[in-house]
Amino acid sequence: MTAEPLAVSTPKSHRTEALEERPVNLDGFVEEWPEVGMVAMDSPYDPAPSVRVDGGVIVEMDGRPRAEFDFLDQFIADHAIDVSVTERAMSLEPVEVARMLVDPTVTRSEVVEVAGGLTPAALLEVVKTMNVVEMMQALQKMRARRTPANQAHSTSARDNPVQVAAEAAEASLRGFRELETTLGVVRYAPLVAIALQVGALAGTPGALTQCALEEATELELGMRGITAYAETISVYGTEPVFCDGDDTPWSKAFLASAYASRGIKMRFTSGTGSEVQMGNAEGRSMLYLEIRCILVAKGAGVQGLQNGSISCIGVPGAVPAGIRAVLAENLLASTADLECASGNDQSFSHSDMRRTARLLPQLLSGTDFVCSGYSAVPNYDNMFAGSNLDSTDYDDWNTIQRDLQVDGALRHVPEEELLAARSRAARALQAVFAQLGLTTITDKEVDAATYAHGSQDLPMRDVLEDLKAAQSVMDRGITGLDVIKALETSGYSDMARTLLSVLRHRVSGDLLHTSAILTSDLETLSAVNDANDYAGPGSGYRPAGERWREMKRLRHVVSASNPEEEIG
Amino acid sequence: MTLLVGVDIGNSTTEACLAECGPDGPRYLGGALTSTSGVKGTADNVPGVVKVVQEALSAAGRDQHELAAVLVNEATPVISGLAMETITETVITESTMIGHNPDTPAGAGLGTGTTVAFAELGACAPGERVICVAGAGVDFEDAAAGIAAARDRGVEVTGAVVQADDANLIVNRLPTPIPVVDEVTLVEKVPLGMPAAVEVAEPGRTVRTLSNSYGIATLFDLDPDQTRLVAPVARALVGNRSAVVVRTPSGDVADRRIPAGTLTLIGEHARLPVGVDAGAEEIMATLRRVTPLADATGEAGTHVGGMLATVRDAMAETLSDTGGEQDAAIQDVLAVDTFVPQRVTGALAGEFALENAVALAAMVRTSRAPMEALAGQLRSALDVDVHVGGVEADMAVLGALTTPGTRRPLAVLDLGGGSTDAALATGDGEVHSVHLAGAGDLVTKLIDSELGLDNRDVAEDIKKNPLAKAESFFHVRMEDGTARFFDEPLPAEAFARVVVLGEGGMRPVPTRHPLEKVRRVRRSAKHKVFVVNALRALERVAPGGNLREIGFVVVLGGSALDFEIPDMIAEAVAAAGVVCGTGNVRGSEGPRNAVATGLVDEHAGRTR
Amino acid sequence: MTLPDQVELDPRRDYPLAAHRPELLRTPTGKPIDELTMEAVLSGDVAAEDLRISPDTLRLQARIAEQVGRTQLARNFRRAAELTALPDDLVLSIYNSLRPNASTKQQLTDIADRLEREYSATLCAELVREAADVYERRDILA
Amino acid sequence: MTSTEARPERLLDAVERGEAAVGTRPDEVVIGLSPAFGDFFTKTIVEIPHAEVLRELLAGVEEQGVLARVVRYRGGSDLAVIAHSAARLSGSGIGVGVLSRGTTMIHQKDLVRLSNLELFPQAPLLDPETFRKVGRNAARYAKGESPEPVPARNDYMARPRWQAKAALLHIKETEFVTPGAPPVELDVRIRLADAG
Repeated sequence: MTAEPLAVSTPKSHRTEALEERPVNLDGFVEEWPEVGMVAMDSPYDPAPSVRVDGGVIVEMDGRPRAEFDFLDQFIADHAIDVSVTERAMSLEPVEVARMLVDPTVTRSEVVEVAGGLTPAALLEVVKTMNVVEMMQALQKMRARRTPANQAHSTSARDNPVQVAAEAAEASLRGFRELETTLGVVRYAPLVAIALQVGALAGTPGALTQCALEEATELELGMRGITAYAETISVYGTEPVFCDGDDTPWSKAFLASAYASRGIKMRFTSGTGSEVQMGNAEGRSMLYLEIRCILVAKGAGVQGLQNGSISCIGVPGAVPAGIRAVLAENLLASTADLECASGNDQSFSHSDMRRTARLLPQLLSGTDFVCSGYSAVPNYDNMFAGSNLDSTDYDDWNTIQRDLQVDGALRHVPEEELLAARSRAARALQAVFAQLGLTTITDKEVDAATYAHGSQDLPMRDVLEDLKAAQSVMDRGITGLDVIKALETSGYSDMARTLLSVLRHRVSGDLLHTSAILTSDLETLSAVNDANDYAGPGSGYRPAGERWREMKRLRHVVSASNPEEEIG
Repeated sequence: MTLLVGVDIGNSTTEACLAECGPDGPRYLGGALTSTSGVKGTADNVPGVVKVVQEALSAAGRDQHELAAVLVNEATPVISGLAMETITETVITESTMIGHNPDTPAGAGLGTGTTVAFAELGACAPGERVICVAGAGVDFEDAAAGIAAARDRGVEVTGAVVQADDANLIVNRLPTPIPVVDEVTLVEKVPLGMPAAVEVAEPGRTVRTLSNSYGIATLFDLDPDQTRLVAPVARALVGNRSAVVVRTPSGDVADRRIPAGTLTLIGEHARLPVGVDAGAEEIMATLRRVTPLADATGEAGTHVGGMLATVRDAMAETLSDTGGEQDAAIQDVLAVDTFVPQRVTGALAGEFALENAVALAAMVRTSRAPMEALAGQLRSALDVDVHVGGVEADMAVLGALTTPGTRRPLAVLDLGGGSTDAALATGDGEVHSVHLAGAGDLVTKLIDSELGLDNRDVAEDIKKNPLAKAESFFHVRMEDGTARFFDEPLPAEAFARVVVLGEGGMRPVPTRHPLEKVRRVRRSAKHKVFVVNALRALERVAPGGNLREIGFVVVLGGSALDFEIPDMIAEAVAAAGVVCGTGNVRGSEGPRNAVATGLVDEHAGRTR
Repeated sequence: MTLPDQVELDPRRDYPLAAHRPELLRTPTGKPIDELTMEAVLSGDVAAEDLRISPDTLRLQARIAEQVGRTQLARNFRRAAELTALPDDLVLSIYNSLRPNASTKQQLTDIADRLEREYSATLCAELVREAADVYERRDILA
Repeated sequence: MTSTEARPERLLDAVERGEAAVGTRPDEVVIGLSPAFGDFFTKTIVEIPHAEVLRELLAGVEEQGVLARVVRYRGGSDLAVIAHSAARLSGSGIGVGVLSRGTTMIHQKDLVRLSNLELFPQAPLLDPETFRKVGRNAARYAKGESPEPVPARNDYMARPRWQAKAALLHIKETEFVTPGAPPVELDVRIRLADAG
């Protein structure tokens, strides 16, 4: 903080006045302050890369001898870095590794192997040599799964299960392969989690669901087969902040094994800016600390990571090159061979132009989940505190996909199909609640949920009765099996079969592999059987055939054969 | 030996009683309980019944194929509804008075003078007696300085009315205190240039002059006719710690009755209208005049009319599923007087008055239930014989008689959520039964509205649990005055609050009402519904309406588990020499499982 | 049944196992995965315990992960295989013990011993012992 | 934050009076200021002068007929620590902690530090009226009443606007921490700027 702050003056010209009115000026921007870590990725205080191996053990890393390792250093040195390649990998110049990342003729697995030997400081040096276009070029190769996908937030400001069911149906029909919910009133969780699951079944089959809660309840809903995966397992880049979060790399690694032991897919969460936000960045840049998080995730053996600043996006968003750093963290998660759910999931800017610019790197490169939470409801209903995109942005998204022929994993769906799915979801939930002896859902509510845009369009629920029912779900030990039976007995056989199939995948463990999703045919698609094979122009994933035909559809497209009409 | 299970499908719970029947009568093996799925008496009940049967079997370690038959009661659907109409409103005209009782008025005493805006104080002449009125945006330091300066000039500022919560802040900064009433949100509506009085009492005391009609008459020099007119103002200020009265040409405080529509009660011989605003007593008296009730309708466009129509429609819909003849007449109503906190019309400080209201419960019960459809589906779901039989009331009596220490004549009182049912078994085995509107749900509604909670979850919590006040992090004062200590600190959100002590632990009640008030409202709501209905029900089944003819009253149903309702009822009927208590079915089940037990008992008796 | 380490596995041919090698997959109760049918669910022959993963399956998946070069993921699957034997509340309580400033060194050592002795969970025990050492050095023991 | 517009400028004079002692009066609330409050920093994240913040907190307490003492916490910049320390110095056991950027918390001495009675985490949404209500509620807790918690407000667009500035303010405040230094008693005078 050297510069004198400029005196704030009232606008003088009409031009200035017009510019002052622009929404971008409602966003906050701050000067860099590298001494305390308020800097995106280019700090004189980040350590210089180094490594020394003795007897198969890393005894020095990034200038620190083993005796002085903090717990992240030690976990990374002992669990994340491949000791057999580290000295060779560290002998490469950062720019050489960067070139390997960009060069389509170097295969993804070659890069993964070399990167597996790099220390956090070395990985930072590599991405520091890259501009955003180079990073995007690298990301389209390094993404683990060949086919990109997308994740939705399906929440309700009133925790209304009927709304959540209808929204889940629409979201899965529009193409989301993972649906995430959370609550305003936590006690509502069991009902809303069931609603999310049932609703997802009424759209395109195979969308996996999760309910973000504190660890014990989240794990319990998962173990009961009411939810299918988990994500809100946070890790941090400095020891004091990790401890403030009441965890260590070892406790999180144990939790990762706990989820896998129940056959449940899981990924960690981290992001740039959290440490400086908590005032404990130890004078390191945001990206350096995030790289430590990525390597902790890798060392813990978890299959994936949600990163891209996430809930701290206002911090990198306010400093120079912050959004470049956010792209770099997504790239490095992919380079660490992890599934990457790449942010774009929190309210980011007042400016639509800036919202889009922040999105494009992930959308154009393609990631395992372009948004780790596209709000499938209007942002006022978003219980994750708002997302970068919401349900009013669908048509823009679909148009950008079509303009650039880039697959953002969503599609335009004619209204009749959406309404049919929403209605069926609400009806099925009505039947499941009745079968399980939970609260009543009226026909009026089914109707309202079908046509609603948000929770304000739905009648109020009897919260007391709902909360009692939610408690009874827990007390009576209701599981996914009970939901299957309820669906089957009420005549929703196809949905019952889909859910059984989803739960059966838990026995096979196929979904535990990196970047696993279920296709609409309920086949597992992961980085094992759908490994990214990008090798330059003409290779890798490109939307074509039926998928490209689907992407060409929009709400309004003038018919070529009869320009007085629009094609459906 | 045959293995039987009796199943009672109730409005909210489904209960099972498993027994082995041999030549020596039934041997009870256990029971189970679950929530009823769907509206009682419809095919939607099947999942609940299947569940409860399986649970009872597995608890007793028996297998489904051993089961000889399932006995189901004749479960007639009951649908009930609740509505509330506010029937009075308080209207203040010409901003005559302010009686909102702010938490912290300041400067005890009485001041009189002409109302003058704070900005005009400088223009007042020495010797003038004035009441200063300070609006929004006047800072407390400026207000104090302005008043002090005017007094220095000899202007007699004797009191003040201010918009912000600033009374103490102003008085603390004056050389000599004057009474100040604060938090008057609409202070700009106080008429200026009018004679007025401001009174503030010492903490813990209430105003004496402005709550007394003759006090006001003395201050404003009123004649007897004028005094008569201000009497409602004085009455409205009783009990307040602070008050303001402004004398305006035709200022008034009126207590108006709001037309709330008409309720038409249709008996077998008579059809009597009664205005809802006549109050509960009049409604119930009219009901007695038409008894037995055949139906009731309410005026369209009123809450009561809407509620009665909804109840009837819901029943019609339930019955239409079965193709049965539609038979949806209102069978009973219960009217209860209650209070609802309402904003006073014309008030300057957002005053609330406790307005009179009438709460009405109504119920429909049909004699024809789609039981055959239910039995058919049950048969295929469980693959076992299903017998529908036994009038619910008869079965309840049989079950209640397994309570140790009872004999005929015996009455059961089943206190449910939507209805209160009673049945009497006379010495000769005959059973009379009656079903009345109003039960647990109405109590919840009364608590909710009288405390202004607008949260049924909290109201239900208050209904079910004793109260306490968390006086520190390590102890609470229970509602009976005893202290209870804790080793672990209480949760932060409980600190300094009235809490309920429920099964799930301690939960704070989000209200500013003191514990005593909450308790009083809770007990009076229970009294108005359950004690009144218990007496009404027992009188209806008792021979000649004489309670003394009933020997024993056994209280059953969910509300029988309440911590105080059974005692309240016992106390009410004790005068008639009736033994009354909570049932203990089969000596072990408490007030639960009576009908299920009765079903088994009756079946065993018939086969023997 | 053959041990998971003896089965021939080729990720390209055999993954996903549910589609290509269902005969290898059994529930923890020993049912073949193909028996998890709707009919079985409706007749009550499938319980919640049947919808869990077995230790053998986790070890098969660990081998697939190893063959595609994901050593850490494989190791996680092998630790998970050990944890399948632990009841849910014990899993959660060990997790809580591993939080910072939550346990003494002795408590962590006892947990590791118990994991090894009662559940033959040697990999998990190793993780807990390692944590105990690091926590001591970094001063985050209770 | 329109409410600040018409206010005359006020200045905060705070004179240190030695190490703060535990109070004995049951009718007091202690207000704990962060290390740089009214010192290096003069206003909150939304530019409400610290003199106004403290004046409103004190007025809220005084209006309830309760006494207030003001201390400066020097040993840390963590809000929970500051508020809890104030509560432990308070004769009533009730304390208020306030950070330079405006984030505020009501605490009680017997609570664990990480808990609180009321927390106002979104500094950009705290206006003078809210500070008055915080003071009022703290005083009511001290009197053993059951105040309704001051309604929490939320705005999801606060993140893009304020998140980074809040982090900067926090870090800067932390630079003024004197590790291990005990809290000191403050004599506080708030006066109009033009009154000298």
